Parts: sequence; C-alpha cells; structure tokens
Amino acid sequence: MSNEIISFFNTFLSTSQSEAMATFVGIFFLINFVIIIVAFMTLLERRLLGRLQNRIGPNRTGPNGLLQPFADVIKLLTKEDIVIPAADRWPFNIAPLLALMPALSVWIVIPFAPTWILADLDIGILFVIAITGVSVIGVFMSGWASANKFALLGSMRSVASIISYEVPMILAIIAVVLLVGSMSMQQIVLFQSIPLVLVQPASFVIFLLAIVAELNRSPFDIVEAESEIIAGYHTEYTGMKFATFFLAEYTAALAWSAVVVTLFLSGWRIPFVQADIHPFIDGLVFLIKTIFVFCIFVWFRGTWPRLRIDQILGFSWKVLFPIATLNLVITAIEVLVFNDVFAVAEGETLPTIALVAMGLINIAIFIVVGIALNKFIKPIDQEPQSYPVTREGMTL
Amino acid sequence: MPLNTEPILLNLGPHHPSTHGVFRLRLIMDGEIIEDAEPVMGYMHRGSEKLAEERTYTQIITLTDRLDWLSGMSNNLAYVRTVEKLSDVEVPERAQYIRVISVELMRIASHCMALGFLINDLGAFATPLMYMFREREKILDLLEMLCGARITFSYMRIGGISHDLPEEFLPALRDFVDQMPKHIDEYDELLTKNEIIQTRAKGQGLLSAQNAVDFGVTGPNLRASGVKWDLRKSDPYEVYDRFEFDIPVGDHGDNYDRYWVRLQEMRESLKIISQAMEQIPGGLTRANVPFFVHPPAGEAYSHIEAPKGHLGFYIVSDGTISPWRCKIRSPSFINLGALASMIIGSKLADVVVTFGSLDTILGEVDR
Amino acid sequence: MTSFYGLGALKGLIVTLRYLFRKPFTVEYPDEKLVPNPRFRGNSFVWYEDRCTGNGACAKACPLGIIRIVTHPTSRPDIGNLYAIDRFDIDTGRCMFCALCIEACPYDAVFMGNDFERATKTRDGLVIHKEDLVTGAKLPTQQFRPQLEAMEYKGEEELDQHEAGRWSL
Amino acid sequence: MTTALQGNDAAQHISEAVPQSILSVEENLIFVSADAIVSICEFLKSDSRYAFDFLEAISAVDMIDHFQVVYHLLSLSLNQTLVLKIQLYGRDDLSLPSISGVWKAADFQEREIYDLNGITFVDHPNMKRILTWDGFDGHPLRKDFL
Repeated sequence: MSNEIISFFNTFLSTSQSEAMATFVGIFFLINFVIIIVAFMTLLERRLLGRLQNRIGPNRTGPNGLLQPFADVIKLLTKEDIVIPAADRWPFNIAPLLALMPALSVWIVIPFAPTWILADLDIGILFVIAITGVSVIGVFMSGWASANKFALLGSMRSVASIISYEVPMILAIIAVVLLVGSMSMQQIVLFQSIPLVLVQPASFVIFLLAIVAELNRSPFDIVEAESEIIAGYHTEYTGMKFATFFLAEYTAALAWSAVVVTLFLSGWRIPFVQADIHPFIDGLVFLIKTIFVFCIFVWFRGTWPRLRIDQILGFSWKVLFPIATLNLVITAIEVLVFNDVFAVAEGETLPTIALVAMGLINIAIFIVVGIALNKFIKPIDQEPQSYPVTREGMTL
Repeated sequence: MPLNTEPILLNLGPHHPSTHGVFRLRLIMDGEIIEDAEPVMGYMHRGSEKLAEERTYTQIITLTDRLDWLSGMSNNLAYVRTVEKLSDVEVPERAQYIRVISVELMRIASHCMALGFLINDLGAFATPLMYMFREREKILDLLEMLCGARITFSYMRIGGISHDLPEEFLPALRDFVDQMPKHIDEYDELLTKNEIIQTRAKGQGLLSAQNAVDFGVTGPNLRASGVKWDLRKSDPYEVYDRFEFDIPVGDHGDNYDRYWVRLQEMRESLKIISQAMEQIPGGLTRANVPFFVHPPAGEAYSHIEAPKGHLGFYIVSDGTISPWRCKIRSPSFINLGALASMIIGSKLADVVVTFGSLDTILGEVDR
Repeated sequence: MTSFYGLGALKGLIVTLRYLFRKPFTVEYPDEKLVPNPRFRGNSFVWYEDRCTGNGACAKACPLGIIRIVTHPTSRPDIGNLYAIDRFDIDTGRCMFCALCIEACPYDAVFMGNDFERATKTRDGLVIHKEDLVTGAKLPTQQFRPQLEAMEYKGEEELDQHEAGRWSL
Repeated sequence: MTTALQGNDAAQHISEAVPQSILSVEENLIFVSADAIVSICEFLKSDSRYAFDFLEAISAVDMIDHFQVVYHLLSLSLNQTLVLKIQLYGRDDLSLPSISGVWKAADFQEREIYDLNGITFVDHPNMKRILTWDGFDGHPLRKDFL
C-alpha cells in the first residue's frame, strides 16, 4: 500500500518528502480507523455483556444503539475538566496521553494484509513489547499525581502486575520467535501455514492470560477494581482526560487482540486458503479474528470474579513462569531436533508436517504437565470448628 | 537498611461502590494490609425509634418496611408479632401460613441480593447479580400479587394479614417453586465450584464460633461459623414447627461458608414454601383487632429469624394508641460489631468481600 | 481432589455463554409495559364523591398526615343532612402508598389507582386535588377491596360508584 | 421452645453469688442494682445452670423520672432467656458500668444508648456517639428532645 501512496506523492514531491508524506497519511488513516473501531468495540462490549447477563444493553441511541459511542463522546467532551487543587498538575495532565500513545503505536507494526503494514520492522514483536511497557508509566504517573489514596493503590497494583506478567508473556513470545526464526510480524504471519495456536498451545494460553493481566481486564482487573478502589488510577479524572484513559484501555485491548491474532491465529491468512486473495478481504479476515479475540476478553469479564493482588502475582510467578520456561526449553529442543530430522537448510522454515508433529507433541506434553500440576494443588482446608449447642426442639 | 514506611489512613466510604449504602470504614493500612479498622455509621439515621413513638401501632408497620428494604415482610412480621404478644392476640391459622410463605419468599429474595452483591464485591462484573436480580424480580412479582407493592409491603397487620391470597397466587407460586431449584443449580455451576471464588473466599474473613456468639452475630453469619442456631427451629414461631427443613451449617466461618450457607438456605426456604402450600388451611386471615390498637400497659420483647439474623422488637406500652418506646434490635447493626475483628490483618480486597458477606443493610444499621 | 483444577471456572464460562442465545429477561419500558397486578398500589387515587361522608377516617389513618379534608354541614333533599366536601387533597409527593387510608375508609369511598406514570416538574404538581379526583379516571385497584376481587374486576374499564362499594348507594 | 426463666429462682441464685444485688423481682424479670451488673453478668455467663453466652439486646427506656436499662439475655446452649433491668433515677450525668468486657456484643449497643439516651457507660473502650455525629446536641430518644 505504501508504495502506491509514495508513487502518488512522487508526481509532485521529491522522494524523501513523499516518503514522509506517505507515512503521515498512513498514520492519519490508521489512527482514525483504529479509534473508530475502538469506539464501536465499547458498544460491542456493552451489548455483549448485556446479553451474557440476560439483559439487552444500550440500544436506544440510533438504530440498535449504533450511535451510542458518539453520544458517549459528546457527553464526555462537554463535561467539566476538573483538576483537583492537590493534584500535581503536569504529570496529571500528561498521564492520559502517555497511556494512549503506546496503545496507538502498537498498530504501526500490525500487518492487516500482505502489503498493508505501516512499518514492517525486523524487530516488530520486540517493538510491541517495548512500547507497551511504556504505558505503565502513564498509569503510575496519574496515580501519583491524583493525590488520591485509591488512585495510588491502583497504580501501585498496576506496576506490580504489569511487571510480573511481562516475564511469562515474553517467554511465551520467545518460544514463537524461536520457532519462526524472525521477529518481523509479517514473517510470523507468513510462517503460519497452520495457526501457531495448534503448534504452541501452552504459549497461546500463557500469552492470552498474560495480556488479560496486562490489560487489567477481568479476572485480573485489580488495577481498577471498582468494588475495592473505586476506579483505580483514574478516580480523579473527568471529561476528556478520563475518555483518553478509556480510549487507551480499549485501544490497547484491541491492539493486543491483534497481536494475538498475528502471533497465534495466522494473522490475515484465511484458514485452509493458502494464497492471499485481495488485501481488502485479508484485512477483513484479520479484523474479524481480532474482534473474536476481543470478545473472548469480554466473555471472561462477564463470567469471572477478580483475583486478589497476591494471588495474581503468585499465579504469574508460580504457575505461568515455570510453565513458560518449560515450554521454551521444549520448543528449543524441538526446533533443534526437527531442523536436523527434516534437514532444513539455512534460511528456510520447517515444513507443515513438522509443525503438525510438533503440535501433537506439545499438546501431549502439556496435558501431562497439567495433570501433574493438578496433583500438587491442594484445596484450601482448615480445621472445622464447632460450638457446644444442645437444645430441645432442634434436631442436630 | 530498613525502609522508612508509614501506615496510611484510608476512608472506605461513605460513598463507595461496595459499602451497600452510606457506611464508612476508617482503615489504617500498611500497604494493602489492614492494621486497624473502625466502622463509622449513622449516615442514614432516620430516627425510626423516635418516629414510632408518635405513630399508632398500625402506622408503625409502614416504618418497619424501611428498616431492611430487602426484606420488608420479615420486618413487618417481627413487629406485628411483638404487638400481638403485648396485646395477647390469637392469629388465625391461615394467616400464619400466609405469613410464613411471604417471609420465606422474602428470605430467598434477600439472600439472592446478598449473594449477588457478595459476588459483585468479589469482582464479577454484575453477571451473577443480574441473574439473581431476575429471580428476585419474580419473587417481587409474587409479593405484588399478594399485597400490591414491591418493596414497602405493609402487608402484615396486628392479628393477621391485610387481605387474603388472591386466586392466582398459589398457581403462580407453584410455578416459581418448581423453577427456582434449577436457577439455584445454575448458581452452583457458575459460582460454587468456581476456583476463583474458592481461592478468594476460603480462609478469609474468619469468624470463630466463640467470637460469633460473643459478638452477638446472628443469622446465616452465625450458622456459617458452625453454630447450629436458628430461631425457626429452636424457638418456633408462627407455624414453623410443622415443617420439615434442615439448617445448613458452615464449618470454618469464612466468607465462602457465609456464601454457601445462604445458597443452601434458599433451598430450605423453598422446601418450607412447598410444604406450607400443601398444608394451608381455609378460614379467616385476620383476628378481630381494631384499627387503632390499644395494647395494655406493659412491655414485650419478641424476635424472629429474619434473613439477616435475629430481628427483635422491644415495645413498652403505656396503654395509649402509640407505643411509649419501640426499640429495634436490628441484626445488621450488631453483626457489624464483629466486622473490625474479622478484617484486621487481611488485604483491602478482602475487606469489601468480608463486609459483603456479612450482608449488612445500612437502613437497618442506622434505623 | 476429584475434579481438574480450573474446570469449575471453565464450566462457568459455558453457563454465561448459554445466555448469549437466550431471550433477555428485561423489557424495554416505554415500548413494552408490564401489566401491574390487580392489587397494585399505584401512584394515584380513585375517589367517589357521593360515597364520601367527610368523616376523615383516611386522614386519621395516614401515617404522614398528607390527606386534607375540609367539610361543611349541608343537606340534600334525597339524602337529608350530610357534610359537603370542600377540599379533598392528597399530597402524593409525600405519600408512601401504604394503603392504610383505603383500609380505614368505612364507606369504600377511596381506592388506590393503578396509574404509575405521574411524573411532574414541580412538587406541587403531585398534589391531587378534589377536582382532579372528581374528573379523573375511575380505575380502582383491588387493594383492600374484596368486593372487587369477588366480581373479578381487573381495573380495565371504569367503575362507577354503585358497583365499587360494598353497599350500593 | 425457648424457656423464659422464672425471676424468683434466678434471683435467688444471683443473690447467692453476688450479694445485695437484687432489688426486686417480677414474673420474668429481675431488677438489679447498677453497681453489681458486671458481676451479675459474669456470673450468668459462666454458671452452668444459666450459660447466658449471648447478649440479645440492651435497651434504654426514658420513663420521665427515671431511665430503665433492659438487658435481654439468651443462652444458645440451654435455650433460655432472662431479662435484667436497671433503674437509673435522675436525668443528668447518668452512668452505668459497661458490660462490654463480658459480651463484646454490648460494645455497639452501649454506644447507641449513650448516643440516643445519654447514659454513659464507664470502662467502655470507645465511648463516643455512633449514630449521630460528634458534637450533636442532645440525645434524641429522651422524651424531652424535640
């Protein structure tokens, strides 16, 4: 896509200028596209939660409630922008932008179609990890600057949980990168003749749980646990600043869904169709897959209660981290052995039959690991207590 | 090098999503761990006891509706029983059966709300709450059929009930009693076996049996602590001695037991209702009591097993049409006394769960 | 432990998923209205002027004292001496719809109505005056009126004063 | 069924354990002296014939010339009840010994009585207003409070 735009600008600009213009145009379209999709994602989440809860959900604004996101935006724009006197003004005002920026930046390296990618970086997935790590600064800044104890608690929780969950997440990604042999997002998609979720089931589950925690969504939503710390780090934010946080949250949710699709669900590739048909259809397939992953998050949110902070951190370090490490070791051995067995030359990738075999081995191994782990988990049990109550008329 | 830290003071409430009303907890916290807690209440003090002193005995029934707004029928019953005890009124049998049915329906509705909000405090985004609201809605429809109102019933009268069952009530109740166990099974599937709820709620908010009795905790909270005490069995009022039902008792007195006991009590209440439907006799529903009751001078204390615990009324009469003193022993208020001892040492996230599992209604605490 | 750890949480997911394919329990209020039960204590009152003797039993029974009755003695050729009612105001802004006034009325003159859509912009607009009661729709509910239950009147059509009370006038 | 204990029998036992504490006895209730209330409660809680492990309610009643403080005791283990009454004459500076050391349930209820009826409980760990705010003028459940 970018080549066409560059050649369009080349007709009246120099090469370097037209490349810059093309980047600008690309970013402009991308941001607007993402934000509009995100706006409708909020509506989708509310409708879906409504149906999960046996109610209807917002449907009064426009046909089927389709104008609800715009109504929300207008409401939030017209609200008073309050900065409490005790707040630290500069960090307070910058924090929403710092939270939004990384979530939007991720989209630069997401491949929507074979040619539709803004920057096909060689280190695509590393870029994603690096840039999303920045978002925690925005959250922490807002919590500190709000001069509110609930906000402070929320942001402290956020830092703890995000740092903990980056470790298993990165280990899960490394297993994929090891298999693919490239960090480029486009290469990862091109590698997936069968979706990697079948080859790397453990990585997929760990990655999914880790990003749920990273996104502070249920069951790991301790950061903005409304029944404990009201709204967490954005308790003191109103109007458009709150909306920016809200937008950042959902943009990040959608961005991570897109990363899941890219890494594990074969990206823009249509299942069982090897050739790419048209960039538009590929993009649509990618979007549908992304929304599907997003719906899984909504489903989790609609079903599960929240864990406590120590349980969440314990889950990361005691369960996900060992399994991710084990998975990484197994994958490394598998890659070595299979490269030997199938005599893969330098620069080539494993054949599909090798991936299928690898997937079967992995699934078998992790079923065994799961059963073994289940043996170690002991139910929480205490000594039953009793009180000496003896009375007439009561059958004991 | 030791870190220089200091405890923070956190005011949980009065306006907080999980205080179920307006209630404040002053917490001294070391990070996320509670070091000291003090409940502060009274934000909803309406002076029901003072108001009762200038209303007639019948008019006070409308005040009792508003004590614990999730179980108006039970409050009505506790009050009219006290006045009946004071003025020695014999209640017709049919009225007693209808009272039992409506109070047990109310217990199911109240426990539905208690569990729904407990799970909401645990962090489920309102899904179990919505399901339980649906069941409560059906109960409220039934009670509306009975007395025309959904929250503030004012259905009981001194000497009976305000009017007899409508014709369509018993078939509708039968439908409900048949359907409800399926819904409870669904809660079981969705919640009871859920590992997240088990890890969150087990072993938290411990209340030992000794402490529970000492603090005067009653109702499901007492039974969850392992004390098999239920006024419906140990001091049967109305016609409770004619029904077969069990009293579910927890083992440990943690949040999970308080959840579990309530869920089981809903099943037991359904048992009582279906037995009462079979046994209900014909006849009058109201004794011959004047609208302006004049109990003789004296005093009476009587309590019933309300959904939250012992709801007692202590009425001192001076022989006029309004009581000299009407003291309400509200279960939520006294159950709250145990809260501070239950939450010290736990984490902030468990404070709201423990508070939710006590099932406190602030209208009853502040009166 | 017999079951696999985590299975309970996954079963919960299936419970909620089932609801995705069920009809919502809620109804959309202004488009679809639920019919209140015949005994429903609505937000309005029905009053039969000729049945009322102005004895003020309802005003005495009211816990909040929001019923205001002003009468003067007069006579009518067909009945004889009686009290004519000058004012009969019910301040529904303070009313809590306990129906004790209905219960207290010995002549079945006042009934609960089944209307529940009486929102106004001022508190004064919530006061029901005698004129509103006289001209208002006579749609009583069965609240504390066993005779209406006996005739299976469900509040669908207007009821005149001869049918409404226990003793025909 | 819960049995309401006869005042006479209980009064005799109490006066054996705590001399000069009983003022008078009615059918089911015992008037006791204010000074002895803590030792009476301790006796009733620990004695195996009574075992009143549960404090049902404490109420205060303004009788114009005096205040009555009524203790409703309940025994979960023996399923019986007893009512103790204390009469406090006068209207100003009323005080009673606190029984919150015997039953913790008394803590909140005594605070409520202090708040609404204006009876101070001596040796209470946290004697301050509970339902009205600090600095509230008067005690709402007194008959002279308007």
